[in-house]
Amino acid sequence: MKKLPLSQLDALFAAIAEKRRLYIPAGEAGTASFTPWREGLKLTDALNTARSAKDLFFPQVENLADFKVTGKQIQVIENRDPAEPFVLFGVRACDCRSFDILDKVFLCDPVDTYYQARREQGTVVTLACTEPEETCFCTALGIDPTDPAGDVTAWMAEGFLYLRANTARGEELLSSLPLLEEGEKPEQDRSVFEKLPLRDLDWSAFGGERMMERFNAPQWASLAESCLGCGTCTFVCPTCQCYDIKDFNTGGGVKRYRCWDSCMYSDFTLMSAGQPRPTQLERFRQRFMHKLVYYPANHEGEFGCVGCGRCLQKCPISMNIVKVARALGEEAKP
Amino acid sequence: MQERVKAKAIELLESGCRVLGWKAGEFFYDVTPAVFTSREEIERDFVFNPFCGANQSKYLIAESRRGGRVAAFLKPCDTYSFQQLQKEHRILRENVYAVGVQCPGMCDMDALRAAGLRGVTGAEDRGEKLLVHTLRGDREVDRSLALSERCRVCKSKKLLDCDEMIGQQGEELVSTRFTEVERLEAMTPEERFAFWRGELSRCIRCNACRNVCPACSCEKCVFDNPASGAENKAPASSFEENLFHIIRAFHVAGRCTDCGECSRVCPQHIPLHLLNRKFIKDINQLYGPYQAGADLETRPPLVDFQQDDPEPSIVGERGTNP
Amino acid sequence: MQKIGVFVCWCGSNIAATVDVETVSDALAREPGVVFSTNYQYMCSQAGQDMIQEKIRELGLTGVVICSCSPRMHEATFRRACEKAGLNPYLVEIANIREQCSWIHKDKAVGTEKAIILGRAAIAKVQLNAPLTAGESPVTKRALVIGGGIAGIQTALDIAEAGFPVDIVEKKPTIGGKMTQIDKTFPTLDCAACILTPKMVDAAQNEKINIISYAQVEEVAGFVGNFSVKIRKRARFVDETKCTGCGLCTEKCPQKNVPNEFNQGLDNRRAIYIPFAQAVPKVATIDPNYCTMLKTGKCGVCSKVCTAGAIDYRQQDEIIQQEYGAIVAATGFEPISMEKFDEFAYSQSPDVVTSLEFERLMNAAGPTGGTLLRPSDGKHPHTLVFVQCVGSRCDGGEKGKPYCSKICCMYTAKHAMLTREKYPDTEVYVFYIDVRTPGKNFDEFYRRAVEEYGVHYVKGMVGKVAPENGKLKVQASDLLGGRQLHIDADMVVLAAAIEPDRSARPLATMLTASMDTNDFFTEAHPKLRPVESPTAGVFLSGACQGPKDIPETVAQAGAAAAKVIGLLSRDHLTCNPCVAESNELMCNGCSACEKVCPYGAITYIDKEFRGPNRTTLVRRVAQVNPAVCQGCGACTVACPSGAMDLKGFSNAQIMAEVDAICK
Amino acid sequence: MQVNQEFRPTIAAFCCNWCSYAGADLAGTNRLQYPADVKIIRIPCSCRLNPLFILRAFQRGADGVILCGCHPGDCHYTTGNYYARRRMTLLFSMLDYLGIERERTRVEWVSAAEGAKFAETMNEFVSTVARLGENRRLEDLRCKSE
Repeated sequence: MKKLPLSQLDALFAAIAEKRRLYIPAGEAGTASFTPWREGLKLTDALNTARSAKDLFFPQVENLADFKVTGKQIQVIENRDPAEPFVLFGVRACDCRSFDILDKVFLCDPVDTYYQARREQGTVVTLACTEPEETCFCTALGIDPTDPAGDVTAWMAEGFLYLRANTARGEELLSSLPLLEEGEKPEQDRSVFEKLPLRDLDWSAFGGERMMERFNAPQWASLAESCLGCGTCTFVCPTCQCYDIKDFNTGGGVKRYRCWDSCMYSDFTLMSAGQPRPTQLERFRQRFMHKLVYYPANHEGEFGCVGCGRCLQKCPISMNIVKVARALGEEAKP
Repeated sequence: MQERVKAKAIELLESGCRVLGWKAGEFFYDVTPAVFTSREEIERDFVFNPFCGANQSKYLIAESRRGGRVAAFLKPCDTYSFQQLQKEHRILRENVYAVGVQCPGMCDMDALRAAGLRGVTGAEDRGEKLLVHTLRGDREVDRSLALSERCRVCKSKKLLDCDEMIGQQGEELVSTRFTEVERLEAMTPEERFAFWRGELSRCIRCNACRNVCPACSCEKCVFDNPASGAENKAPASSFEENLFHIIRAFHVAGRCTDCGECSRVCPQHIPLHLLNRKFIKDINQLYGPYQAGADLETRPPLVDFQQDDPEPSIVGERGTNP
Repeated sequence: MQKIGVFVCWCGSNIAATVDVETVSDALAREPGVVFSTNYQYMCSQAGQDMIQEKIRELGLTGVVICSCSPRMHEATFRRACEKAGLNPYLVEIANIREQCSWIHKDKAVGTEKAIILGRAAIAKVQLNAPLTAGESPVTKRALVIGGGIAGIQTALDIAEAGFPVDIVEKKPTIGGKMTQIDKTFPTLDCAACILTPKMVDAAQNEKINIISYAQVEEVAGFVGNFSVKIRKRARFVDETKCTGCGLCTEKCPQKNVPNEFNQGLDNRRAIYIPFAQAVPKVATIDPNYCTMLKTGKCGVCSKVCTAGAIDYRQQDEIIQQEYGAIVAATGFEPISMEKFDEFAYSQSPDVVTSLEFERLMNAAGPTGGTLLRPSDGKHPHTLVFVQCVGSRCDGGEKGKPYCSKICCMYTAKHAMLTREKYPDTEVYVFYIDVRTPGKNFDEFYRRAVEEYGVHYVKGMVGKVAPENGKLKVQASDLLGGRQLHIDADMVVLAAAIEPDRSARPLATMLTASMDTNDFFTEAHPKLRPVESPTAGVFLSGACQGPKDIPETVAQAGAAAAKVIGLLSRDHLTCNPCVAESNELMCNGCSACEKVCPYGAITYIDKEFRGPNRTTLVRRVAQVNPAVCQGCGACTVACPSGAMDLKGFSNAQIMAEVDAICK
Repeated sequence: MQVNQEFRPTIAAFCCNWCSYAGADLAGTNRLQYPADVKIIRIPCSCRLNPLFILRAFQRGADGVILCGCHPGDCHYTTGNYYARRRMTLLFSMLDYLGIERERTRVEWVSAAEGAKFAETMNEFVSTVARLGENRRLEDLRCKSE
């Protein structure tokens, strides 16, 4: 394990940024985001960014191809945003777990090469949590916020930054950096995590097993009734992975891009034959069924939620996965 | 207040109404709008606390068309939206039993978080104070600290068009709500441009502002409609800065009651209300005071005119600080 | 797939001199969707049109773009030509490369480049053009004239003359209007009754004209060619078909103290009355506010004396529902109330009268039998003061009207002249701001009053009138003489401003016809369409459109009739196909479009829609009546959802042009 | 400010069919010159101009947008330009508030008889916009042709 006085954090960042782009969580609580590091940029004091770290691998908008029209000729131009090596510092345990979930979707056959390119170029430095929010429930999903995964795990304690490489890529990063000394991190006080109000969420009613029972649960109607159909939950969610492909007519051609879609939107998976989920109830249900039933059914019981709590904080009407879990979980109890 | 509202909810339910109210959540603050149809539900889940700030009038568009009567608890500012939506024939008034609830200002979790409170697991309403429970122990804070922006500059405590009231009827207030608009107007164009670029470029086009807005209740939004030619689904390039938010504000100009929901729900904390307030301020100055939703009769300023209205060149003539 | 033909016109050298037409047609040939592009010397010539038609037939063109002069010049020509070749005329677009390009640029390269861009914009638009068909709506061949004054009578007579049935709705018991109250007319001084009453009789006897008196319009639905009108005919408690107009009842009625409105309340009539001897219809009417029988059930004298048995105390209001093709508003005017002009002591002294009252005092059929006597003591007045512009041309408008009432200068001159003629022993003063006499023989008339009749015209306003010892102390300024005048007058006559009849405002609402701030009806165009309302099928006759004298009123009445005849002589109306259209699936029913529509073309219906999962939902949605819509597009911008769009100038079409231009 | 001699602005001019479009035609008939940068789009009435079209023009690379309509009181449809006037006043004020150069937008009432005024207005507007330079604040980079 390496260590570095926190007073030298800026120097460390500068050293990383010398060779590759470095993103760190910066900004005020509520709007903090992963921001390209520049001289003087400070780490946010917020626990987490408003949008998740998935943006760096799966950005909200991404160019796919251009079609240039000259007279009656159409030329297809590959227009991939170039992937360059980068380091993502300060990813929390929850967001880090979300990469595993996204990998299972985008890196399985057929591989999403746009995602893959970024994934291969990115080195993830996670940061252990010490001050959780009341909305945190990663522990209820088997994640240890004090010992996150990633290529490198970082801890901040007693004036030092401790770093541990978990992968070859992590080793490579650490070995390239100056200023680091050997050191062991002190034992962390975990008592605050024991006080988290959502730590004991019961997920036993979910998983791939009881699909139709959950699908037909009567509770969906009252859960969905006040949903506004905005995309906030999906856009702040680290594991939402749906996208749409759109064409933008520039006048001189077409720019084809993909962008995040939201199952909350009325045109979600709209096809020429119509909308397979015509009501908000069905779209609302889709979101939670996907995370809590379909995804586990396809991925050995792993849930599509990492307990980051963003949807709890951001939903305009305070409807969220925890309330869904409670309502449907209650039902399932004998 | 909680007990009176709850008792009224039960009474109205038993008189045959469905009741639009608030359902308790995990914490004190995460209440969800809900329609109650049984006494058990109300007794178990119904809450009315300082965090019940969302404007529920928009739900009445659908609820008033569902058959039967629906009862709703509306704060003064909600009643303006309620009346505006009637004016636009969206809410069927005869199917709504409106209970006006006088309001001391509503709290906002984001305001508490901005005040540095973290890990808030609960709170107790103690009148002027709020006792906040956190993961690291309890803290007592002034209720004013927790008030949302719109409540700090509340424009009216008047309850409009209610079938009944809980609490006293209030008055229109002298509000300082245009101060921030004035501050921006006083800037140079470059500063204003930088300010708005900074704010609007955070937009993730989640549409929360639009979907929560009572005025934005179009059957189909132009920005969602591929046939409109103006559709744009994602924050690609500068579409939100240059089109979406300007047109959205324009579409609700003269109809926006300044309820402030757009800013409340924005996950990126963009002060969208400052766009709407600019229109309101301009309308008041150029065409005479107008408050959307204040009555059912007055023609909204954008579907009205006077022969001697000022010319558009007034924008240049009056300078940056009108 | 679109097959667009582009035809670039040289217009001789008008275009070709500053636009390289060859380059333009070549460049446009390469645009998406274009299958043919050429240029020609005179595209509008027969040879040019033949070429367009030939290419439409040969290539099966789906759209045509003509780069030529302004569409205001030849759009119709080219549309017709294309239509003859089987292409819908609305699939033709014009790129204006003459007036808006070749003629305003000198540099050929610049002109050519711009012409290409304008051509591209037209191509982009025509790609989105839809074939439009002008709809037709039938015309009900019957006209309604609202108001039975000289304006309404003349309009009705002229329409009837052309063979169309016409109804006159008059709110008073008789037609005739204000002109019946007038004694002599300027500038000829012929007797008003002598020229009006024969017209009233003509109207009554014309079998095409149906007079519905003592009645008011209650509801108007429909649109041009197809109005449906509900008329309330008030109970007059006398059977019109039986009453012979003998007048016996009006002599026997014991209720004698009813102010006689025909004489401006200067004398009294009975509770059952015929307004005046030449009334049309000449039937009695019971005034329910004064009739003892109707109020208390005790009396019945009229019933007893009526040999025709026409009295019917139980008569009810009658509702008449009728269809019309055209409606003429001829609601006329009334003098404004003198309430706010206390400086003239109108309410303090009966000897201060309005001009219309003076008119009755001078009239042989009036309360004094035509002898000028002071209302207060019935004595002959020796000094008369006429005050002009009372309530006219008032700035600020709180007290009076901002406009000039137009007729006062002339009738005051008439009154002054008549007074001096009949009573040479009188002194007559006229106080004026300006004397306005812009009419045929008007100025001569005024000068006769001054020069031949010795009327004292004083430029200046009367400041105060104070009744004192049977006299009226008039305090006034003489602006030209630069002095204050004090006149002891016997009578003061106020030339009260005129305003639209009070019934006009609610009527305008029913007709969705627009009004100005003074409640005069607005014309469709102040210069070019002065007798039409902007609402199609509604026409304006007389003073309801603005202050007018009799000849002007009659002229306008005739003009309105001509417009009505033009409309009614058609079996069908062809509608402008470039009208607004509401997409019901997107309509919110919010009424914004309806509010900005100047024509009342938008109505709402509750319509059932299929929702998801076999549900249904009733929503309020806008509907545009294509026969009424004129295609301005105000509604399309008021509509936030874009449900309202304009055919021929759709959102998508305009944005396509924008894109092409800004590319 | 440095004036770029080479810069030619793109101007979209929306003209109502009855007055201003005819006024533009009259300018042409009288051979009154104004820069080719102005491209006219014919609309039935000034009230047909949706603010969306203006922003669209800027998005697509317009440097200035001008609306011409009948003089207030002379609208062919009686009231259209009154509505247009309110809409444009508020929109322009909003653009100003957002820091967009207010000289890039303009409304001018031009009758069918005012060919000279039309040409004059366009000359003046083009030079004003040319002085401001390229519209960078409202453009959409996707529409930049390379």
